[in-house]
Amino acid sequence: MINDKNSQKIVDIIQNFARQHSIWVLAYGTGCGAIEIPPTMTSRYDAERLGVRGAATPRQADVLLITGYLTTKTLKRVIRVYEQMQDPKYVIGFGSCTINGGMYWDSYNTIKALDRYMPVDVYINGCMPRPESVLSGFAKLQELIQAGKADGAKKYKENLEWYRTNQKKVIPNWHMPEYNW
Amino acid sequence: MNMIYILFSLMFGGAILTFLAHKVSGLLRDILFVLTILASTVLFYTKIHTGDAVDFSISGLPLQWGINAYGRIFSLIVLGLGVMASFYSVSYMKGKERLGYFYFNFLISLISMMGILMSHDLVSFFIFWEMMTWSSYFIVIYNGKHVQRSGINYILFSALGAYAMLMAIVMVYAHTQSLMIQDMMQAFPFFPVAYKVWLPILFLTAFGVKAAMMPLHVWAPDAYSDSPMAYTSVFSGALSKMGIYGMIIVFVTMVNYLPDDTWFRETIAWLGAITAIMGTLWAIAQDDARKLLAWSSVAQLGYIITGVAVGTPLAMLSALFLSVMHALFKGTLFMAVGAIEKQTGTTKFNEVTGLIRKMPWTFISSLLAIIALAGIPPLGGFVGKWMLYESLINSNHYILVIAIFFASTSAFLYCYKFLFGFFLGQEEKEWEQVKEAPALMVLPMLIMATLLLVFGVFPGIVLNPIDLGMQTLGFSTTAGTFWSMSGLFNEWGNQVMLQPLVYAIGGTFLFFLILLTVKGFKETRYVTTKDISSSGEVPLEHENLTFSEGFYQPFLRAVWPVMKRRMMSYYQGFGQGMEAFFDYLRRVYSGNGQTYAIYVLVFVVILLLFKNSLFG
Amino acid sequence: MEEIKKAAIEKITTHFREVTAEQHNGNRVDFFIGKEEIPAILFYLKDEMGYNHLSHIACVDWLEEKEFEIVYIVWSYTDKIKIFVHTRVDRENPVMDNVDMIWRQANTYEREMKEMYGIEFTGLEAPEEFLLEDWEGPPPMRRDFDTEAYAREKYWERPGREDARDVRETIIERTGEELPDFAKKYKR
Amino acid sequence: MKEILYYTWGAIVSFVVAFSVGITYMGLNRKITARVQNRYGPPWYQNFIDVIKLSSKKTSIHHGVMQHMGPAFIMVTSVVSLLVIPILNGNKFFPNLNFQGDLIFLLYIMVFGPLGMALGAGQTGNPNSAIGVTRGLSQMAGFEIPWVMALVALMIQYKTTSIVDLMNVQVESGRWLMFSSPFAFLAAVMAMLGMFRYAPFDIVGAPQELASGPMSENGGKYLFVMMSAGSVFAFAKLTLYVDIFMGGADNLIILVVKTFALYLIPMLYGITSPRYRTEQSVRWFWGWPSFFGLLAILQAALF
Repeated sequence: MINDKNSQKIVDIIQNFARQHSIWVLAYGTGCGAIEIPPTMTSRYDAERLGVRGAATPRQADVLLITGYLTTKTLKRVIRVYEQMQDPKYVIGFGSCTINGGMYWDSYNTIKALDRYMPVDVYINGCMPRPESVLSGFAKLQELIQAGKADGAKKYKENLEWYRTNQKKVIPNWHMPEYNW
Repeated sequence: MNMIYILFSLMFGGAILTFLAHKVSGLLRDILFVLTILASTVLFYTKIHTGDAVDFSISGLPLQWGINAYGRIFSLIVLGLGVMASFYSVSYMKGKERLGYFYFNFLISLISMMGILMSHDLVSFFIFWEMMTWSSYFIVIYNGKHVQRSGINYILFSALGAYAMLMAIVMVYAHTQSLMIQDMMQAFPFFPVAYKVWLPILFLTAFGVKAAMMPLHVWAPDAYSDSPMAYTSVFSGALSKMGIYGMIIVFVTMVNYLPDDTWFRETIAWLGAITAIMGTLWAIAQDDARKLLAWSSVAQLGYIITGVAVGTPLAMLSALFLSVMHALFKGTLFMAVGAIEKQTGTTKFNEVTGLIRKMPWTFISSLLAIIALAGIPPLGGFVGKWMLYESLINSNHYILVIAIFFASTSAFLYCYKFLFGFFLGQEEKEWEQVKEAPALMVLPMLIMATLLLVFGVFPGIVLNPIDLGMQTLGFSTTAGTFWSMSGLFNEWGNQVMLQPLVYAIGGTFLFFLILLTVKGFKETRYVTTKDISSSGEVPLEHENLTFSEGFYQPFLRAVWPVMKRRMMSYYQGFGQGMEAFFDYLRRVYSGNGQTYAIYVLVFVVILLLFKNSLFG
Repeated sequence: MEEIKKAAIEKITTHFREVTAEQHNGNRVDFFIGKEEIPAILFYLKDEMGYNHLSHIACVDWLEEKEFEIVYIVWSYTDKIKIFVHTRVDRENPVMDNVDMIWRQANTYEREMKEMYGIEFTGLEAPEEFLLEDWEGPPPMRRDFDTEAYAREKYWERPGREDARDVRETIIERTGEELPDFAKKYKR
Repeated sequence: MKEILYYTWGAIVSFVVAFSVGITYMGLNRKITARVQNRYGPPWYQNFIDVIKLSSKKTSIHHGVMQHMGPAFIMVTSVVSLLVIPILNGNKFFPNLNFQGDLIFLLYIMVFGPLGMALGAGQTGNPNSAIGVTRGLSQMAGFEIPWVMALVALMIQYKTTSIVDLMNVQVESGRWLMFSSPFAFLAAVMAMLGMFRYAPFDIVGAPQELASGPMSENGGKYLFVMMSAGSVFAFAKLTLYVDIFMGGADNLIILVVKTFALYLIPMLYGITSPRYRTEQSVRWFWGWPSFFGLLAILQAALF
């Protein structure tokens, strides 16, 4: 029954709807952006009405929210966390530091473009982005999920070699469990 | 020649032959050891029937050995556990020293337990009792100098018990001029009141020591944990049950006839409950598996004592059923600890973790045993607990049932600690080479664990013999009364409810297990225990993140007011006080002749002064 | 306050010969001393004068003078005085005695300085990596380390920022402020 | 054979009912919490979406057999308690396996699942899981005391250990046990606060310090089964309370009304409370709730 094309379509619609409206966020609070998450979640902006909710561990999370600059030391952990998340998973880059390095453009240990190392589905720019922009970022992600275009995880899986080369360039001492989905 | 003689000569002969064979060859000794127990078990169950008895006399004392249905319940424990433990110990003790000594004492303690069950007179009962004490004492101190202290504790308390029993026997003999237990039972209602009160107290002291009843339990944790694990399964599983065996006789024959017996029953029942609570709390605080299980044994015996003391037919039934179950699960658990000790060399929770994939069979058997210990359906422990609660509620023991329930709930804490400490947690590189224990050690555990499951689903298998035994003790048959009508165990063995519930449990479990397995089968993958979500940090190979220090610190902080007073310190205080007192008394014997002369003079003067009142 | 400061200076100068003192406003006193005397003076400050609290150990890179300046800042709870003890070490061969037997927490600062400036502390405990993980370049806080060039070489840069103005240029334009000499190097 | 089918049917129907009601309650909990915090909050069906999303997760990981079986263990508890607890008066529509002594059976089967899940959590090797489990077990040792006291009071007063008997008592006398044994009800409700693990007793899975505790390594299908089991179990517990103290229910609507009224207690208490440490919560349960339990026993013994 599942193999039938039409019913598969219906299942897909339902699943996409569920994925769209239930977004469990693992806020990886790097940099200064972490302070923008509490107002986003609490009474004033209330992200929970969009189905956005905090997840405590990567195993339960759908979205990895990277809130600011990433030093190479942190990048290693973030990659690790990303690989521990379960499919389907999405990444939101938050703040200009993740886009082009922001004010840390000449720092000796801060990466300047997150999407070289991880597949980013949505970028939210600004330094810092206000909660409104965070919410619009979530809305954009929902749009992408609905359209089936939020396929960062698939990209990561297919181009793992390329990502690994980039990652290993900035992280010389690579001792991590293999990621072989 | 009577079969009972043959049984005892077979066992004694086997023991001596095993001891001698040790000098010849290790293999011969092992074979003889196992064969002795196997042969006597077969002989006991095929040739000796309920009601068999032999009369004989030694220098004019008429003695009688025989077996009744009540003794048979306990012979089930002794011989069953004996057979399992014998196979186990052959493998466990391999390569250790003084094995002739160990096997000899092992066999002697089995013989003496059988002797206790088969003695129909108080003299042979006492002799076998002492044999049991001494043989087990010799095994407790088998491990060398560092366990001397536990051995001394054990033998001191046992001696206290033995004196109490001896005194009681003399009292009985003085009054009835007979040493038969049967005569004592019949004569008891006609004893003077002082006898009626003191006899049970004396006997209960003797039996309470063996059953590790509060406040006579202080020897038990040390002695259980310090003897070799192969014997501890028998020690805790069967030998402690001899105390229960005696206790039940005391309660059935004596306490029933006490003028106003409620205080007596209540006191012992409460002692049992306090034993259960304190044993549980102390078990939670332990960091060594052997100590944990030892305290847990004390706690479990507390339930049984409560059941015995409450004394309604259902309570008695539950106490006997729990005795059998306790022998099974505690035997399994001690054997599992022994297996781990053999394979890794340690029994501390914080030293060894993550053995589940290395020792799967040990894990499965200890899992089943732990579920039974915790009293979770569908395993055997639940049936016993259920009957205990029912009986307590039906006999209006409000607070007692809560005390028992508290002990039983808190038991989950140490149950989890046991399983988690050894088998779960992160797999360590240090224990990568650990292999499953030898088949001879695993098989007995597995058999006993399976029996727990079988007895949990078909409790009638055990309840029927127990019911027969209780009829010997004067209870009317319990089949067909309220509790068997309850729907849980209707008509022993043909349960109405328990089996559907077991099917429901099994069915649901299987259904969801299959669901979990089939759903996304290809996309499910096993990851090592190092691959955990700890903020993206990868633990290095030598880093072990397992949580094993201070496991129940918050809980222990909450119960600490109860635990800070230890019984042992009272005994130590008592001992020091006695030492000081005798030290003071010693001054009387100054060694000076003139002082002694003054003593004699004073004595004569006192005699003269009170001549009239003393001799008049 | 002034008396206490005077007394402290007097005590130190009589006790240690090659020390120069410098008074500042407020509760601060500076001493300049050779690097061999550092443990001695810190011991003296702690044990004899009650400067129990080590606030900080700082390092200044005097590139032009080819020296590192290490500053120990200690504080007395009773006197309420901050004492700065300055010393200089050779930049080519920066070796220093470690003082974690006086204050255990000195270890943290020393490890940081070892990583960031490359100063070797004799007998430093736990010498594995501290803040920088897998660092392969030169000590990054040294002034001759060109962080921009390093970042450009190591981290991929998103194109499109080349014509973006430096925030400092905006400041100069707006306020007419002159950039200090050392900062001119970084001007785009 | 016919009987097995009959009970299986009952199990499936009651499971579906319990699942939907339980999940709705969880969603309403989130909504009401949001309203109390002056937020708009998620829609009431949010937890349905969450469950569907969890079930549609493509990949999942496990650390070994015990973790794989953990959710199945906890499901056993939920389903078997549903089977044993009578859902409606007179077993209409939902055939149940209730029997004399089922209260004691329930007390023990209720820990079967948590213990199995605890074993699964232990196998993950995550220290947070084990810490959460020890906290959960300690807290359980706390709240079981007033809960058992309340039950023992009722059992002694009515000389029965069967839920159906207790329900019949209420139906015959026309008085809910909630009113005739108020202290037992108080103790039991206070114990219920711990059973639901909402604040102030949510230290078990405190996300801020333990990363959701025992569940921190479970995702995807495992979390899906656990969440479903949790909601089913929540409904089962509420039904048990309604059966014992509120006279059961004649039809589903009354049952839903009664259970929701009961559910409001832990929910509202939780929204307005901070969090207790483990030993604090254990001592809390051994304080006033146990005192009320003792009063209940006194009442049962004296009157």
